[in-house]
Amino acid sequence: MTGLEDLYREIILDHYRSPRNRGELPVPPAHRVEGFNPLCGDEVVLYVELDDGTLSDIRITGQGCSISQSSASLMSAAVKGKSISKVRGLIRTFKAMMSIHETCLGEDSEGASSNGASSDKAAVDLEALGELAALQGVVKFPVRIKCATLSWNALAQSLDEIGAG
Amino acid sequence: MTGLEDLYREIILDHYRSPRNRGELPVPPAHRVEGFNPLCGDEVVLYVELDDGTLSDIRITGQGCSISQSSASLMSAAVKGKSISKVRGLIRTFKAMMSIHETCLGEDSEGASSNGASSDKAAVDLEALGELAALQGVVKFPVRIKCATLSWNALAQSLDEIGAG
Amino acid sequence: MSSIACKADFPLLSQQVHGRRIVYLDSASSSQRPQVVLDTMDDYYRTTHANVHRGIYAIAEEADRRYEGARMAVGGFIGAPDPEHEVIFTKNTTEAINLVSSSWGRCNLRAGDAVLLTDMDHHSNIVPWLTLAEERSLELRWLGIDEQYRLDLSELDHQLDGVKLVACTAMSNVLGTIPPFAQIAERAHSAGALVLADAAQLVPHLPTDVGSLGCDFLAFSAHKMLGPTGIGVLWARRALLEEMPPFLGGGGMIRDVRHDGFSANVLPWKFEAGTPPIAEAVGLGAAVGYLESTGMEAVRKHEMNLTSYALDTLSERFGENLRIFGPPDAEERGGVISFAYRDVHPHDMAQVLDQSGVCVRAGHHCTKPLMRHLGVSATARASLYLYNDESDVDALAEAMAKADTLFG
Amino acid sequence: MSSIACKADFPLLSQQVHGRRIVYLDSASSSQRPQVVLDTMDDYYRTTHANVHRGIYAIAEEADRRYEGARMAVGGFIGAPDPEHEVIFTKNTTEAINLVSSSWGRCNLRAGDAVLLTDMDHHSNIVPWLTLAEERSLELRWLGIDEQYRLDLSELDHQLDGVKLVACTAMSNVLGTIPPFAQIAERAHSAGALVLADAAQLVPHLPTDVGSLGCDFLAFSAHKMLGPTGIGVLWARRALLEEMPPFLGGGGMIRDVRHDGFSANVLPWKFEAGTPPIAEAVGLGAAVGYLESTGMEAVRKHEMNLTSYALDTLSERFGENLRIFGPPDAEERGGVISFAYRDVHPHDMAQVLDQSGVCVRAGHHCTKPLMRHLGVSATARASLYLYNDESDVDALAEAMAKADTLFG
Ligand SMILES: Cc1ncc(COP(=O)(O)O)c(C=O)c1O
Ligand SMILES: Cc1ncc(COP(=O)(O)O)c(C=O)c1O
Repeated sequence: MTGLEDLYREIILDHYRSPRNRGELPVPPAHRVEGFNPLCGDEVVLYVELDDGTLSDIRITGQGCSISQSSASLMSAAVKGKSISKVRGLIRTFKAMMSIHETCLGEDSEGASSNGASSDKAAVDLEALGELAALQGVVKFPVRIKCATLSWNALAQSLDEIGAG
Repeated sequence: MTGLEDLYREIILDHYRSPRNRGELPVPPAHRVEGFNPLCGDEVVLYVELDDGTLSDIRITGQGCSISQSSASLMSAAVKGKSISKVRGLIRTFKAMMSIHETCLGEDSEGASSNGASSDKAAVDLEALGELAALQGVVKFPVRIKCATLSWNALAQSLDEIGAG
Repeated sequence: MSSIACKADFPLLSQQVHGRRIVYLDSASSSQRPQVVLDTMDDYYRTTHANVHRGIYAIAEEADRRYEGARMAVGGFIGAPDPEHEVIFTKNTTEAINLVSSSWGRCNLRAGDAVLLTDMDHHSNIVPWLTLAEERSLELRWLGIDEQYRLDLSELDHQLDGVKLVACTAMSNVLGTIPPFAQIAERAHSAGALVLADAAQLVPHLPTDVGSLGCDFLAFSAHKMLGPTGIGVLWARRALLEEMPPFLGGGGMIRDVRHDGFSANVLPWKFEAGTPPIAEAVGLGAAVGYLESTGMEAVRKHEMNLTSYALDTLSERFGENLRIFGPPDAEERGGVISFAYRDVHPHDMAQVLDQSGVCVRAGHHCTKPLMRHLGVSATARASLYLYNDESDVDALAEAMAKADTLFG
Repeated sequence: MSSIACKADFPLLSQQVHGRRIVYLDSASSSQRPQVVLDTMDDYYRTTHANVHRGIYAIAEEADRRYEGARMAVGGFIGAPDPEHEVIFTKNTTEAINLVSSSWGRCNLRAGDAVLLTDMDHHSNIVPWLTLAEERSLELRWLGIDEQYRLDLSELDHQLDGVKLVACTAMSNVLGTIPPFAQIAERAHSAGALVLADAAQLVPHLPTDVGSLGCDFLAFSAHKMLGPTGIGVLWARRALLEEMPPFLGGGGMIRDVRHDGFSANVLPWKFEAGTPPIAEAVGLGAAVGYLESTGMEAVRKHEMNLTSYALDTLSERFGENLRIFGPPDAEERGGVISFAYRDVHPHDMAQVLDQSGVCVRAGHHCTKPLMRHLGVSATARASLYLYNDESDVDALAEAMAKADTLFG
């Protein structure tokens, strides 16, 4: 079972079993956006609240596999209270970590290619990712990358829709 | 070129070059029916006139290969002036001669199967066919069978439509 | 009870995955092919290939003969009374059903007419009707599912009132449920409705006879029955097909084309626009030959036995931790076993099983309304075919147990 | 100038017919396949086959990778700017054009709108528009043909007035004519029309770049370009595809399905309902690889030379007895040579040639409006590809001469 332990790290299972920031926020002021993987049915619903250049609150509902749900939970913990530009940076870094194989799996790679994620790859700053680095093992399982990036794409979409930063 | 001489007999080429009973008849009293092979574009148009149980006149127009056109011409010569029941018999006999392979080529085999043509096959009376027997060689070229039967199916249809015998 | 088909006939089954023998349990999604199917297609391309329906040279005639021969073989396999005219080659089950909704449906359904579907149908037998319902203001009704995972027919006659078409799966690709199709068809006909059987899961696994099923339309795919991808079949009663307008327009389906209109070809070509999947038809013919020489009764018996064995083995081993979505009695179901194991998400389960070389599908299986009914977003699904045996089921159980190690 | 592709690469070409070497001159109808294409498909079925898009096990991931890899290869072959989203796999050219007429056409064309077709188009690029014109009261207009067998563009700007779509062959499958597509597209765009290229004959024979062609839609088939039957391609500009509603409904093309409606998947899958032709896509990928390694410039050059040789050889030998329907200059045409010989009907000619192992097509070639324009009901057609050489043309001439013996 070499490899699987890499995927299902302790911390991932922990976030899967006890997801952080679970729930909803009143809309408005919060902004609501859905992320959906039509191939497997995984979904996340994000509620994002901005306050003066900061992502002041985030809540998540949805359902899916351990990777999609723990990634959403880990993300929520990582972005909450951060400035929009920090959040944007984090999204970029995370997607760079995941970018291997993403395009050839047919996921919408707009994000990845237009912000030059693949060229960033060498420069992925794992330390900046903190706990998120636990999801690194996913890249060895190309099919699961879309699970891990689901909530991140939704967050990027949310920021775009709000017109933030 | 063994075989081809069997297909392109003298008499066939003669009828192809100098088709008998070529032309049209006023409708009515004549009955008009079209035969069409959508696969190759061959077509015959028959004008048939009945008079007191006899096929009193027939004219043919159309275009197509030597087999479809000579078969129509030979047919016209064979049926003109004959009683409806003789004509029906001739159609049956001719189609029996041609029935080999016809079904597996996908031609509408309604006629062939419903009038039990294939069982008649052993009993095909070549003498009764007279000059028409020249078309016998066609059965060795299964694809051309539909050419040979085109005008005959049209004639059968014409008799059916008129409601003759 | 070992597999009835020699595994050695199926080259893919001797593959290794992650250093282990492959245990292929995803035939409901797509089956594997025996050597004879691959050889037949290869031979076709090497010796015979030419476009069909129009050629006057030797290999073109032979291509025609093989293509139309496949039509007859397929028709024989499903008991079609008039295979020569009634068997239409499509690209898959999905296209076959779209053909019906688009050609028959647009011609015969008016605003307010009802179509009866079921909660256990596949998207391919739902979406075409949703589209048409929207376009034509039809009413869609749904047969529910009882606690035994059977179709709930208690209100059938009532639900049939005003229905013009019943479109129903002949075997669920998730639950394995085999609805009492003949009975549904009879009651539908009495109510004046026609009946379409989505037989994508039926034809590969059970002896099929369109007469005893009582359906008016029947759709299935070659790739689920040992045949190639790229080809499916629509069978329908000839009288219906004769009345239906063409579906796609193009070469082969016409009688004449003018600047101001066209007339359609005769059956079956009226519905086969463009160059058809010729090699695929030939391959499907070989697949049908393989299944016939095994015998569909034997296939069914084998799968029933193996399904019982699997249900017993898994229940005994995993008890309360395992939930199986489907009828408990193998007589009422095919060898499709959908399950939930503890709180392990189906995708995670599939990932774990993959490490042991065990191939199962995880997801909604193109049945989102059914998932909603079951209250889950996905299931893991192991599906059996004639080449599976007890060792495959045992390997599945072994591999499932490994989830405990990982998910604690 | 011998064939640029080794004939030995093509197993069928070493067949014997009536005791003679086969001389295959019907590639415009369907081409033959090189060994590598057959091997690739065989290998796919033996090592990798599983359904795509949904699997979490090793061979399913690999199947996905190979299927999507083929999409990228095909996109690269035609210069698609965004192959990942813009290349749609269909079952053939015909379905690709029907997809456009049905999805884009129904959404964008209103009563009174005009569609401009040509008198040299194939039924597959005529019948879908006839159907839509009838349904939506569109006006169809037709570009005529001049004495040099070229499209008559003298009235083009006038004819474009009020036109929403120009649907035009990029190379005639009967005359060989290669219209000045880029010029037509430019003028069409200026007039506010979109442009569909029926590239069934272009993509196999000439370097193709959707950008320089200037088309908005492009359709072609694998079986005419060394690939398998059962698969074709629609390319379209992404912005158009994004706006278009789905074509067929079913598995794979949805995002969500509920009792009261569905939402569509993203590109390209929105247009790929049901299990796609997976092995066929993989085979097409290999065909593209073979063509690329030969080089499409080289293919074009070879065919131009061989076409000149054929036109010269035949005209010299048969003089007045032979009528060739198509432009005299090989620069303006592909290697499709339609002809009439004396008063020998084309079917009879094909039959005579077959006895010498020479395979040509005879008939209307799915171009009845063109046949009417030419004043014939059929032509005999010899068509060349990269595996043909002078000896094939010589064999054709020899065999044609035998008609004299039979038809006196
Ligand atoms: C110019 C042209 N368009 C369309 C087609 C139709 O292609 P298919 O039969 O593969 O759909 C053909 C081939 O027959 C063709 O030559
Ligand atoms: C019950 C059922 N219907 C329809 C389909 C669709 O078949 P295809 O994808 O071959 O069109 C499937 C298979 O996925 C199925 O299981």
